[in-house]
Amino acid sequence: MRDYASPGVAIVAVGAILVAGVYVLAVLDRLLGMIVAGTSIRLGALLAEPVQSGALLVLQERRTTERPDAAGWALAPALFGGLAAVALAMVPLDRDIVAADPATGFVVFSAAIAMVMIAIYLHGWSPNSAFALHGAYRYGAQALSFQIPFLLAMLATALPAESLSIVDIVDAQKSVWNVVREPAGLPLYLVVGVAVSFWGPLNLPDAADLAGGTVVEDSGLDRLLWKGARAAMLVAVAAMGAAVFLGGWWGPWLPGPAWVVLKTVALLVVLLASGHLLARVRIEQFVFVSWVLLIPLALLNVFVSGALLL
Amino acid sequence: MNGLITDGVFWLFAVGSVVTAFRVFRTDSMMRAAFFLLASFAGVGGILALLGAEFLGMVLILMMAGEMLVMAIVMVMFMMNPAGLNPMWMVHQHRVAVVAGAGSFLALASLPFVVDLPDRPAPRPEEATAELGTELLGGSMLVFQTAGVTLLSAMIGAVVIAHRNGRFGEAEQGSLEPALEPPGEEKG
Amino acid sequence: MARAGLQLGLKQALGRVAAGAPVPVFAVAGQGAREHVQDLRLDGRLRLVDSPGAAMVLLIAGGLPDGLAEPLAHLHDSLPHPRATLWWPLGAGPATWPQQFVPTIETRDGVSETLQAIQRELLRGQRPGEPPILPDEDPVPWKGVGPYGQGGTGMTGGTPYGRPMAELGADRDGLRLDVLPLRIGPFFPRFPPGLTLDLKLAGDVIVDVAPVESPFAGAPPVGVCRAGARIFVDALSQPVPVAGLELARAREHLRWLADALVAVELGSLGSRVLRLAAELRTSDGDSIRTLGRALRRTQAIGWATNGVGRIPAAAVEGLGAGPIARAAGLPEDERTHDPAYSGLGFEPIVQRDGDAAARWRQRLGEAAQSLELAARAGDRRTVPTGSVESPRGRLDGEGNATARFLHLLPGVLQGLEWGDAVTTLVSLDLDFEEAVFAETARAGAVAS
Amino acid sequence: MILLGPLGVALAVFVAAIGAALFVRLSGDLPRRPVPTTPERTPFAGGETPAVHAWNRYHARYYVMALVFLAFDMEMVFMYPWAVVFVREGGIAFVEMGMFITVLLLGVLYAWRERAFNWA
Repeated sequence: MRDYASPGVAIVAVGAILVAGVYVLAVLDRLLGMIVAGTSIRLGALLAEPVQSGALLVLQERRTTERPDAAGWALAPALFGGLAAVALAMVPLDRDIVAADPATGFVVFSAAIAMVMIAIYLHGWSPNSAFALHGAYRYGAQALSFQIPFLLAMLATALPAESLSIVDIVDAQKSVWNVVREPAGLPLYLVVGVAVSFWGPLNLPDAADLAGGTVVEDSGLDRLLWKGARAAMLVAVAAMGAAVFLGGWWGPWLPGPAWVVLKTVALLVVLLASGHLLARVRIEQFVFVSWVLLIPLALLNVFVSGALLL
Repeated sequence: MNGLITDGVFWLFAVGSVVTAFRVFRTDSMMRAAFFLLASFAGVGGILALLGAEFLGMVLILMMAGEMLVMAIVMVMFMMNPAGLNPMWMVHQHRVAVVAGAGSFLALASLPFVVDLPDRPAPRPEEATAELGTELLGGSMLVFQTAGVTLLSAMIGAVVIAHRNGRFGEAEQGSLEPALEPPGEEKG
Repeated sequence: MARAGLQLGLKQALGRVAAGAPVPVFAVAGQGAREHVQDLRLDGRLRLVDSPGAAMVLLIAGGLPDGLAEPLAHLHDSLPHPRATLWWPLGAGPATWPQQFVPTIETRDGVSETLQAIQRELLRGQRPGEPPILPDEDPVPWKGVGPYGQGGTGMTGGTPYGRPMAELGADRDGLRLDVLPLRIGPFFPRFPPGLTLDLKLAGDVIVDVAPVESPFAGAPPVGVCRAGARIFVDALSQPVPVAGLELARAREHLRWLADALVAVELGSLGSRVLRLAAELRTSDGDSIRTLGRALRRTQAIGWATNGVGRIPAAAVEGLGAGPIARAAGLPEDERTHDPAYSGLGFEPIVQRDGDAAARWRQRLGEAAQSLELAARAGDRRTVPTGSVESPRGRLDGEGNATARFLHLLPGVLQGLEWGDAVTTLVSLDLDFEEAVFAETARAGAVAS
Repeated sequence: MILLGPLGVALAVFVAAIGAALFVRLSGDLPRRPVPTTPERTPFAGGETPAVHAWNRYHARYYVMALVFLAFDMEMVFMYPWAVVFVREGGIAFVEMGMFITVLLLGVLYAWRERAFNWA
């Protein structure tokens, strides 16, 4: 039987890490924005802002539209958050510190990523509002395009481990990290990671040209939960990237969990920076590039890393 | 205690699957129908995982998420009143459907009673995946390559049937419209 | 009882924390307010949001012509509770204020401080949230009609829940699917203030579009002319310093760029550009060239705009469409006729492609060129000839480039995906305000 | 829970997160507030009101790509077990997968040439 924590401990731990991760992400994102904008940075305000804005959203009332799909609207952010939590639960902090390490952890993570598209489509569909609906369909196109490169980019990391368990995959990176073994793996994973939580250049469903897209009708807690779930997903993607590509807990001097946190934050900075340094991609272009460039590249990556192993 | 929880989770998945599957036909909204079906499949995936087929269960959920999204998109695209703003009846040929459904349920449900099931413990999940891999890869190439060619024909078929503006121009150009009385009129 | 007390206590505690948050503001820019509203982006004490759902305060800046009262009321009612409205007159008279909004708050000292005070009072319960303005009436009576009282009959008939459903329409793809009629504006954040479009969308592609006559155009001015456009309107009737005119042009182009960057999700870079625009000097040519390189690296001039919204030169020839025409390769520029520019070595910059990327490059190039001209101009003054090259093209008493270009808009936008359509619209830099004041200037000149 | 193992824990985390989110959302609705008026419930369109419901037979311009995806997605079912036994099986697995993928890439190539990845 594989490693896992007791359910109560797992729920509390994942919840705490999730909230902390979302907070760190909010601060980092704002900090990067300020650096790019060239504004002077006041540390106190920077650290307090996410909490203050969150409290403000709690106090605002929820909005509704003329004839929404109320159940779908309620479920979408919760589902998104639940998927982010499951994805995060798969990431080991150390060889024996992990919320859950199923033998098919890899597939569980992928399934969570796949279900995200349902959550976002549902969220865009539910308010019965034109901009939200366009956002939902854009994410449909985006998700169906990045799904396969994403699975393939991750799959290559399972080859050396001969296992679909995340702990085994990290364990197999003791001597060489996967980022070295698979030259195209991490860049592909990062591109797709940005797409999964639709950040920055791939923020197509909640884009500025749709005045917020799927989130356009949300206010108050709806907005807070949605933004929170989206940030949590990005944290989960970064953490998983750190585990399967950057060797997870492996590293000199520091204890394992510290390395995981460091690597996750490093990946987060890269993912967030893309949001401030790259213009939004056009959806048609993204679909085309995904199929014609990213999928063949991902397949090639699987083969090269496979050939290197033999 | 453990057995009780496992049983509880099983019944949760089982009843949930049946209820959501039933809801597929009793909702007015195409989007809800598609996602109820997804929920039903997710329940089946959960049961598979409970039975020790972890990989199959998870892969089922992974696949169905994409599949049901495509289904929702296509259903909303082509069905009248896709959001069910006006009430409607999702079932056609009601009586035939009831008979066929009840019949296939009974046939499938009788299987455990007529088949001689093996009486050995299931392999551990990680071994199950590896066994599946060996089964697919080992011995004969036929399994894999048949699957490959089947999927290729599915892809080409989908493009040929669904796509209109290919590299040789519009699909209707020079083609014959099916007419009530032959010969058809040339279009385009 | 205890639960209610706990709730109240929690609410108060949260209110104290939330009071310090940047105020989420949905800003409506009327006449004379565009730059002021834009500059609010640089203020860390508030946050401009794209939809009323995200806002706490509705900020109405500048003068608003008649005919906008109802859209404004709809916006107001779309804000979640607790909400407030703030009027920032910026020189507009009280007569322009829509009467439904009384009682309202006018700015006292700084607008940011006022906004913060409003937020604090709202969150602490010291100020009641504003009730809805519009009466609680359904647009179409529907309750109790149809088999379930939902207002509809059959599969797609009637007005279920108060609205009909979209109907089938032809499409370039040959499929007969629904065409969604949609009217967007006049306060859609990516559109220039006052632009309303009647759209027909098949999926996310525009099959038909018609601009609705803007309440901003054709009506007499209700506020003061905004600072950035002032000098160009003045140049119609009186000599103005070339250096000042060119500096204003560069500034206008940069201000346009700041908005355009927000539309491609580069808001933080947009803030940097905005700050550069506010403090622009004739020696800043290098900053603009650096900016151009940054825009290419960020792919704002690149994958976001390349090949989008191509407008051929033939379509805009003789229209005086300014940067739009020059981006398509037409060297049309009123400044070539102005004797004040003759000794400055002025030569219009042109691009070839005529797409959105070309228009971005064009405006950047013109901004840099304007700074050079301003540096060389000394104390030269323009000669009023009845027409001026504004940052948007030829400006004369009849109107501006936007007014003349508007009828081409359907041809440009048809067949574009929504995102591409917005990119195209943003790259056109439409402006309804300029023409209003140009007409007034002409009327004033005739009267005197 | 012990019998359910790590997947059971994942399920517990999933259910707990969804439950927490729904609970927070519901508790935000207390105390009950007056029902919003019709104008308060207008979907956003820049100040204008919509003429029809936004829900419509939406022309997803990428429907051909979606169909190609369905086929390509199935390939992943075969890839996972393959990845696990790859090192064990060695060269034969490499060759088999090579052929499999080449066949599938032919499909992508065909769809690309037929412009199936462009907006219909």
